[in-house]
Amino acid sequence: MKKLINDPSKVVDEAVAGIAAAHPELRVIVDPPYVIARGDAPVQGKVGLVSGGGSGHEPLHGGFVGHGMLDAAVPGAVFTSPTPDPIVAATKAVDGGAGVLHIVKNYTGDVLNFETAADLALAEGIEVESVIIDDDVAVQDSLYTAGRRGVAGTLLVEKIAGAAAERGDALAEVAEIARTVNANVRSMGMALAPCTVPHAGEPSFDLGPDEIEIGIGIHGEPGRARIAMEPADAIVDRLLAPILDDLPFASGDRVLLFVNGMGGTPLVELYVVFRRAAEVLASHGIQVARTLVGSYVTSLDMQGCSISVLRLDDALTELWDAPVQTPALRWGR
Amino acid sequence: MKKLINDPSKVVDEAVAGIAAAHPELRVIVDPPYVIARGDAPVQGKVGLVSGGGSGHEPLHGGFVGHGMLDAAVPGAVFTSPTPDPIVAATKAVDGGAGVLHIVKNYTGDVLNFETAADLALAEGIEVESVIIDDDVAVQDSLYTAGRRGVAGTLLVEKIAGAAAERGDALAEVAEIARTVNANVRSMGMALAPCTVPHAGEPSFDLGPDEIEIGIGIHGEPGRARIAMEPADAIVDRLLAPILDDLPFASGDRVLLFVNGMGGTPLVELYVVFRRAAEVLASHGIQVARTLVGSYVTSLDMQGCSISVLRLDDALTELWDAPVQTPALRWGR
Amino acid sequence: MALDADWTRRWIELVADRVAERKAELSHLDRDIGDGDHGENLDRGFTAVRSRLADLDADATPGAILKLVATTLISTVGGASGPLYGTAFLKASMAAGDAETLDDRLADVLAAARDGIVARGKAEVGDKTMVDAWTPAVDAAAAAPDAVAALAAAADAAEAGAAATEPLVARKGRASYLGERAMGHRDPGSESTALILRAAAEA
Amino acid sequence: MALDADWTRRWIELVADRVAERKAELSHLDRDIGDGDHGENLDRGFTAVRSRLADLDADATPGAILKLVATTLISTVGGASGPLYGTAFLKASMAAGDAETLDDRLADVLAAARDGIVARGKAEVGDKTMVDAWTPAVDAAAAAPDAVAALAAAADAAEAGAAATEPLVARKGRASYLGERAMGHRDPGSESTALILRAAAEA
Ligand SMILES: Nc1ncnc2c1ncn2[C@@H]1O[C@H](COP(=O)(O)OP(=O)(O)O)[C@@H](O)[C@H]1O
Ligand SMILES: Nc1ncnc2c1ncn2[C@@H]1O[C@H](COP(=O)(O)OP(=O)(O)O)[C@@H](O)[C@H]1O
Ligand SMILES: [Mg+2]
Ligand SMILES: [Mg+2]
Ligand SMILES: [Mg+2]
Ligand SMILES: [Mg+2]
Repeated sequence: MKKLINDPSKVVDEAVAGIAAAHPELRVIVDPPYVIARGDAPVQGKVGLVSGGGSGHEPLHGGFVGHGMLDAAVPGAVFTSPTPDPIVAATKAVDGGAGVLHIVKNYTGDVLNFETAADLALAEGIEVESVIIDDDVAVQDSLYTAGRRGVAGTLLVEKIAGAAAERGDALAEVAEIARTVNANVRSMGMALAPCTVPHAGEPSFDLGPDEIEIGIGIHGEPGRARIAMEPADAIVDRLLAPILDDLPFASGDRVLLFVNGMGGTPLVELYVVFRRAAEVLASHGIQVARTLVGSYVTSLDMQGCSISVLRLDDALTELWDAPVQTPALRWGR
Repeated sequence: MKKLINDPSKVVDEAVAGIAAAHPELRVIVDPPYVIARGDAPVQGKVGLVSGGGSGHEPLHGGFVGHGMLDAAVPGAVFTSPTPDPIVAATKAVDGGAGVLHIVKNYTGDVLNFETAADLALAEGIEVESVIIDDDVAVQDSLYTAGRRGVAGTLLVEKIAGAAAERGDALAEVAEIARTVNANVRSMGMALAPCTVPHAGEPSFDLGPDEIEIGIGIHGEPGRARIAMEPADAIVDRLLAPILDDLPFASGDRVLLFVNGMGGTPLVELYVVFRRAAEVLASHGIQVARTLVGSYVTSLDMQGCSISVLRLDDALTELWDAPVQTPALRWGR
Repeated sequence: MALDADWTRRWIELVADRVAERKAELSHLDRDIGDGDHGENLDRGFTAVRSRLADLDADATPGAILKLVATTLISTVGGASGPLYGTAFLKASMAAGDAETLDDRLADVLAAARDGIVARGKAEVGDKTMVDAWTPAVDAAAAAPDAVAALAAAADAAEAGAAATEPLVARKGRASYLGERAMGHRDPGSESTALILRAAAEA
Repeated sequence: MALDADWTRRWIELVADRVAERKAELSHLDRDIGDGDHGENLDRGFTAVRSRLADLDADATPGAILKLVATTLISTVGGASGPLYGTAFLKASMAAGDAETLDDRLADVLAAARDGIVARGKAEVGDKTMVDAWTPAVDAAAAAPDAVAALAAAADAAEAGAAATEPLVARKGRASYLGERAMGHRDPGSESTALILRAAAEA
């Protein structure tokens, strides 16, 4: 295992310290357990947005803290949901009197820890709503599983709900918008090579030199099928088919197309993927109205990508376009 | 070699098509040879900025085309300087009557091809100035070499000179500012693992499982020394020492600290690196006034990082802070 | 042997020792069908438990000790197992009340722990989770003639329950994402449950 | 044998064939001390040359053919070798003028090519570049009794010159970044120069 780290058990501590040093506009609690908050939190009268989860997905969530997006992010240990304490601390820190929305990726650990935190925050008089994100179509039959996972679509929920909160929507409205985004986004990912969790020191699964893994999550979990290596176009087709079938997306839809890198894949490859994905959507009569390409919801050094498609309407488009000012996503100010 | 590509010889073509699809605000010539230009080029009365070089460094340079930065980028084949024709085409496309600045990384091929292009553009009546970027301290003795290489500092030159052009500075002034940035920035990089050029199909150099390469360039060239794997902090110290010695940077200096990923390294590791780099600068009495962390000047899928330090004054700081609106760097609008 | 406060401390310390020893093995099970952190997670939690136990009043009851374990796990483990084991120890501490020993209520304490896990995680036996170790253990303890026998029977049943998760397809937790690919692998949480209950029998 | 237009075409087509055959080898040399693309670069260029040659007027002079090679290489190769070989062929075409054959001026044509490379790249013999193959070739051609002998002598000298780059430290091009680590490796551009001149001798 070759990584730019020191002690494998200190990766999160040192990365959080690096985030604090690189982004002085944020207010980072650099002693564990960590909270990364907006410098101006709490914003009086505004609904606060808190998300969090295991570390290793950077820039998610800390890189999305700022004007127009999250008010605070709570990074847990690598791939391990944070405990309730820092979630409660973050909730209190961002409560400006209008209540707080928890954006939770659908993993048993995240759901349980945020649940406890919401109970504790409520006990302290803070109104909390929770939205569970489950955009990953790789997990097929949700009746017999822990349900679909929350993956790259989370970013889209955070951006759009964040814009709604920034314009002054009430807690119930912001939660409703977040749920609308979740209901309209579908994602699927794949890996060319697994990631290596620092303290594990070995790859999270084994892949042969000519094998790829389809339907991976963002925690180094193996995916839904292991197949022989294919050209990028075939991979894109394989990822898009279940995405388009599932919602289903239809001819005439306007969508946001998001091609996401898993952490170890360079941008040039993501553009190759984007090209094909846009082509396939066009061939279905689906109009790509907004785009995002980059490594935003990662899985340490995993090589691979995910594709997310969000069906837009005018209201969602306007919120997507609204100003955002965070370390990893920024426009309009 | 596992990559998200189709035909190895079509990577640049397909990536450029992907850039065009993902960034409709740019005007991309999607038939070879490629030019990626601002949608509103030429901006009348504004100095045009053109850069370019081999592909494989994405988002450099195409990702830095837009308001406040480049007017056009010319992507060559992977790691191969573009030929003069598209450089001339780009120069013509962005000339708004105030002349055009060529920003050229110091590699023999880039320098020669841009030289020819400048001659041809001049012959067509366009005033051209060229600035050669050579910020890489890994190449020690410039008298007996092709001179220092242009690496990640190029981004800083493009941003700051771009802001000067946007505020209306004349060609000579923009060129002077670009040279000032180049004179005040120093960079050095390292690799944990080499990159694989698609059409080569094998790594650009061989590294043992416990070896790292110090002083690499951005073209998969081997570096200045091969050493045993070290913790991130020791690597940072090793990269920063020659950077600080060279200018030299001194106590009291205000600087921009830029930690750059080589393409295959996740952000979480870059933050670990940033933390240490900021710590070392502080211990030298150097004030980190501006920061940048991310994979901006890459070398395909190479794993590793580079560190750049730019000495700031008020004028450069103001230009750095000025609005920029490009696919990869965006703030203030 | 009385299942008093001393025993409770010995039990928890033995769990901490064994989790530290078997950390890599537990994470390895989790790597096969989860995300590879189960051993790390529990070790982080029980290391914290061990250090806080030292600060606890010397006259703390078994219930107070179990409550400390619960709150420490909840605030240090994270992941799925943190809230689940945290709830288990919390409900166990409530069932323990302020009794000096657990001898007369061991089966109830174990049942409360299991019920807490089920209430939070909604898993049934056969879903390939820690419940597959807890439920047979609770049943075996309830059928045993006394507390000491109950501990041994619970440990045996938990181990058998853990082994029995191997052929299953998972319906809860991360392993559920794998469908049939989870078959042939033991659930890590059921294995750590067996570890905890075996430590109870040996404390 | 006359070094007429037919010969010039045969020469350039033979270069195109050999570059295609030896593409991987040239890139491999470049991988050791450069960036691994020299074979690709030249192959891209000479593939374009081959297709444009077909469109050239049947009565084109050697000079016109060389000029087509020059402009094609300049506009398709990129990198360092594109402008350098492009300039070499451009200067060679100028030295060829509109003569029907190069028999009476071969040494001048080769010298013009070499001078063009030196003017653009500023390398001296011993800097471990293509100049280390060109300069001995030019000298050998100048000393030869006739054009056919000059071609053979130039090819031999270029090959020897290429081989002689192996022990050197580079002072130009990418290999110069490596310092002493470039020692023991042959300069790829000197090898492609030897290829080009050997093809001239065999065309
Ligand atoms: N819904 C559930 N009910 C009961 N136990 C569960 C449930 N989900 C997961 N588990 C248990 O948690 C274990 C995984 O714990 P751990 O690896 O620490 O957390 P995470 O899955 O968040 O990484 C599984 O092996 C399983 O026994
Ligand atoms: N300044 C120079 N003068 C003469 N030849 C040079 C010079 N710089 C580089 N070369 C030649 O160019 C060759 C490399 O060409 P190529 O690999 O195609 O370009 P690049 O270095 O841009 O990748 C070197 O092997 C060397 O012979
Ligand atoms: Mg986990
Ligand atoms: Mg090259
Ligand atoms: Mg786990
Ligand atoms: Mg080369």
